Amino acid sequence: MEQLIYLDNAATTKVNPKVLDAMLPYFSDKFGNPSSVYGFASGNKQAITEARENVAEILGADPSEIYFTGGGSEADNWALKATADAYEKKGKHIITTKIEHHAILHTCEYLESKGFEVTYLDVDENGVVDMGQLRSSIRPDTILISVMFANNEIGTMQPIAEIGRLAKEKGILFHTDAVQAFGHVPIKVDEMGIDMLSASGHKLNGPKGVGFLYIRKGVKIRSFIHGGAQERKRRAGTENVPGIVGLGTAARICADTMEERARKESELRDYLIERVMKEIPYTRLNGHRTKRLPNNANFSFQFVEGESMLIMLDMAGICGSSGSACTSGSLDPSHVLLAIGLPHEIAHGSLRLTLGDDTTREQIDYVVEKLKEIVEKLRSMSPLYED
Amino acid sequence: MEQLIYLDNAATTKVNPKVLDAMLPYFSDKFGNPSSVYGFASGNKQAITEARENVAEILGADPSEIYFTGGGSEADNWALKATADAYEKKGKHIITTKIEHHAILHTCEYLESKGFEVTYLDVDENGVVDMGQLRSSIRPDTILISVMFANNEIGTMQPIAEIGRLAKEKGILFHTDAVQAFGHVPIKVDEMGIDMLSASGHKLNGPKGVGFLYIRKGVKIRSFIHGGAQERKRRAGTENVPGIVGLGTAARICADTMEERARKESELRDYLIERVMKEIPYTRLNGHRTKRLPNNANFSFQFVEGESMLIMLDMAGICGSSGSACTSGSLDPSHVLLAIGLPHEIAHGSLRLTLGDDTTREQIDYVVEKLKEIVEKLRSMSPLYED
Amino acid sequence: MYSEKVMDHFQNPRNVGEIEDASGIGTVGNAKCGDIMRIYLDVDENQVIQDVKFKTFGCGAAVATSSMATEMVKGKTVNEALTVTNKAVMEALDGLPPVKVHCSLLAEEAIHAALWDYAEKNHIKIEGLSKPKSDISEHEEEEDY
Amino acid sequence: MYSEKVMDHFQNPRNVGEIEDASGIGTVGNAKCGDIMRIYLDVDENQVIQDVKFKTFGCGAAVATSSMATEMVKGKTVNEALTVTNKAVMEALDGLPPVKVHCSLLAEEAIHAALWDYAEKNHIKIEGLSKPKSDISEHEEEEDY
Ligand SMILES: Cc1ncc(COP(=O)(O)O)c(C=O)c1O
Ligand SMILES: Cc1ncc(COP(=O)(O)O)c(C=O)c1O
Ligand code: FES
Ligand code: FES
Repeated sequence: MEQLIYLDNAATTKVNPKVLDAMLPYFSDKFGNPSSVYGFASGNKQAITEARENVAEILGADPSEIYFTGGGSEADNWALKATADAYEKKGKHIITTKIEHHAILHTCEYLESKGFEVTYLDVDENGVVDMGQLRSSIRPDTILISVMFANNEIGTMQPIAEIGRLAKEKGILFHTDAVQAFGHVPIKVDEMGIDMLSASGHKLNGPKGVGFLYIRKGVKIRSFIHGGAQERKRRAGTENVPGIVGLGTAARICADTMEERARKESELRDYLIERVMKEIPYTRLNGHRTKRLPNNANFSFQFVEGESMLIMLDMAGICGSSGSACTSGSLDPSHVLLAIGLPHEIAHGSLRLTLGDDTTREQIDYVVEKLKEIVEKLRSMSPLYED
Repeated sequence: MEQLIYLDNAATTKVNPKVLDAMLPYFSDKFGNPSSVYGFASGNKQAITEARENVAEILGADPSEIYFTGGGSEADNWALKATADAYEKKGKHIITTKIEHHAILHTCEYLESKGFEVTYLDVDENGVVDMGQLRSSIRPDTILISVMFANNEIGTMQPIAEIGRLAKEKGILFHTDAVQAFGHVPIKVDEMGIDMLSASGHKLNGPKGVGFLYIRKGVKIRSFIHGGAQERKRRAGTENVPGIVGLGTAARICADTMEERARKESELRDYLIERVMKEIPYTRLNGHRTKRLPNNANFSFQFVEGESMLIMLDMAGICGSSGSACTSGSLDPSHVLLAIGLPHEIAHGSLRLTLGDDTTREQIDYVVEKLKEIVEKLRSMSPLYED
Repeated sequence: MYSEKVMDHFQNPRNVGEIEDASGIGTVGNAKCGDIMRIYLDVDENQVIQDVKFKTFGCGAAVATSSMATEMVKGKTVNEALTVTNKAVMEALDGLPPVKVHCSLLAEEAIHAALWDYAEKNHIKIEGLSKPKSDISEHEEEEDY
Repeated sequence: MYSEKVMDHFQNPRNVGEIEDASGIGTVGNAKCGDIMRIYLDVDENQVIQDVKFKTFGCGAAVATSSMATEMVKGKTVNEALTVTNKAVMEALDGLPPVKVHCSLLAEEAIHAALWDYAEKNHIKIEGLSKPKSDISEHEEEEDY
């Protein structure tokens, strides 16, 4: 079999070897607890400070506004639950969208069970949030708007600055789940009016199990994990030094290479989209044609089921993923694809290919050829397809 | 300066090089998301399964009862908050002790702010929980008893099996924070009647930022971090594969070497205790003389302040820690030392030395000599000391 | 995730296709996941299933269980065919992951639907066969581990 | 955590000790952390501080600020000694971490207490000096970062 072609960078990414190099000393050599008094551990505290500065600088934030967490899901849970806790006297209404990641949606359901009301905004056929509906959903008791920066399935980017402006105008906090966007597209918290922002290390060639929540100074924030005095007493737990160093290094590298990377990836992505749309009939591109993450392509092939397609791609050495239900342990078809209006059976035949900075044109060519064969084979087995 | 003598293994430990070796492939080579369909990621799912089995076996638990988390604090928060959530219909009373780690105590305070009532049990001068008081504190609305397995400051181990029996008899859930004990002393959840147990990777020569919560089958459990379907849908977030593999490997190594290690460490610890008690006057051993963690020694040197002592030890190449307030960002003296009845100024002059499996008798000899000098020097500067 | 047998039947599915003028055709959809399966039966005058074909819009497990189920009913009488339960098919495939158990129901139900169609067309009654639902749904939430 | 100057004064504290028959002695405790400092002054007839000694039960910052503060008041008149504030001592030490600011108050207050004692014994009034509290406490919660 050919070399592995990894086109699932939205699921997770390879740790950049430079990032791993930066992490390595902190496992078995400089392993001290950053809270310790002795000199042996003070370098570790310093390493965390540097990582925090790296991350803050990219966002145009102050280092004291960055709180490291155990990942993107924790950051999302924290942002929503702590805001609910701190502002419930003001109101119990939250606005989000139908296409958020489950870390947001399931947290909202939890908050609903605790007496909060949540408005789930619709999106148009491209996955863009309806600003008019957002505006008219705002109530006097609305305490939080949470809209993701870019969608993890279809890559669509939201009009974040516009939402930020509206939120500010109305005096409502604005959180964005930027797990897919941070490190890949420019984000400036001040210009965009973002009050809280979640990100995760493993989506930007950093390590798994570490992320952060940006919290603007002045936002009332409660702890989510209570205990020790780490992270300005806001997030307890011995710091994951290698993880934090890895995240900081990855963020720095991503910021330095962002422009060039985005240009290269979006060019290859466009090439992939063009070929697939032209050469495979009954195919739909999901997500916005231009306002999408540079590395994201998402197709629906009519009459074809997603998991079967993934397994056949796997046999051809290609890693992709699907909006298909079967893949995630849940059996419901992707809520994102349903929200952009796809019927069940088409949502079920979706394929997400997300490029990395090492993806080549040759790989794309190979993938397109294989995809053509696979879609044809599955269609010939499909009771829905008559040719 | 001499080679560093690291005697702060209760704060954190060095990642065992074998553990790091086991982790390394999962950063940049086998980096796939374990939830993915393709073969490239299936090994990662398998690696997590093995880590889960390793951990479960040591506890005599079923692998399906182990839920990986982002650390010990998260596990503690989860255990308490989720139990409160799931059982509040039954009652809103929780029993814990005055000497728990802040991850428990601050979580209890949070629950108190939400309308729960918490009884904080006293301990005797050795730090052992008062079983009579525990028995008499139980009420019809008591839903949870949370007592740590071994204390992180003074090393005292609690009568866990006895507490487990009582909890079972009364039909109350029993959680134990075993962050300091897991991997160091034998723990069997069934024999000891433990329903939930927290542990953290970095206390057993595993990595930071990963831990687990054991939850007995049948215990109603709510999610703490909502989102994806990881960890049997109970703990969302892309799995920290290297971290989990590291924790599993560390647990396995610790289990295999436990007996020999404990024998060696407690021998050295006893040697240290004997020499210090004999050679430095006005000194108190904190914690139970025998029912203590094999690697823990904790002294109070009258008339001496802890931080000054730590800095001088540091200058002599020795890493230790103190019950002293100043070291943790908080200024209150250690709640544990106060709970065992020490007056403020004595609690303030405490030193914790926690051995590792690489600690030698030569190191202990050197430490005792240095300690004598340092205590003498500080006493000569102390307004409390008249000789 | 899948056993070797499942992968074999998925990669080289047996009996894919259609039968013209089939004795019985059954199409069922899985309400839960939206997948669809159609089975064509060619039954002779002795009620023996001479040929069987399928078309499936479904996951890997759906394709493999279709393939295996058609293999298992071929040559059986319509009554014997009822013994080809989803359990039997799963066993023949060396098992399926827990989340995939419902997929095997699709195959069982599609065969039942095709048998029902055959029975109706021929005005006979097959002992133990009840009118198929057009949408099958799961018996219980499977736990995903 | 500490500057080089702090570490120097901690490792080699100046003026440790006691003065027999001191002109003034001040002892203060920090209510927050329980640490204690005692200052001995030897003041001549021109109200010039000829000698000063200290004893401290306290953290590294407490020892270093004691040492620096005694250096700074030595040779000054009792009035000039009031300019040796905790801020001035911290500056002279190239700063202290935020959690350690309260420790420098201990030195300031101990000097004030010793001056007060001297003034009482000699029935004089030092302009700008008010009766010291025996326990000083922090002005505000410092944030730990
Ligand atoms: C007894 C105890 N519980 C909980 C914790 C918290 O663990 P972690 O720092 O890994 O979150 C610790 C150590 O810091 C501990 O010693
Ligand atoms: C948009 C989005 N939010 C949140 C998450 C959760 O991040 P993590 O898996 O690191 O907890 C993910 C990825 O899994 C994501 O794509
Ligand atoms: S048939 Fe739908 S998930 Fe398998
Ligand atoms: S003097 Fe008490 S902490 Fe510094």
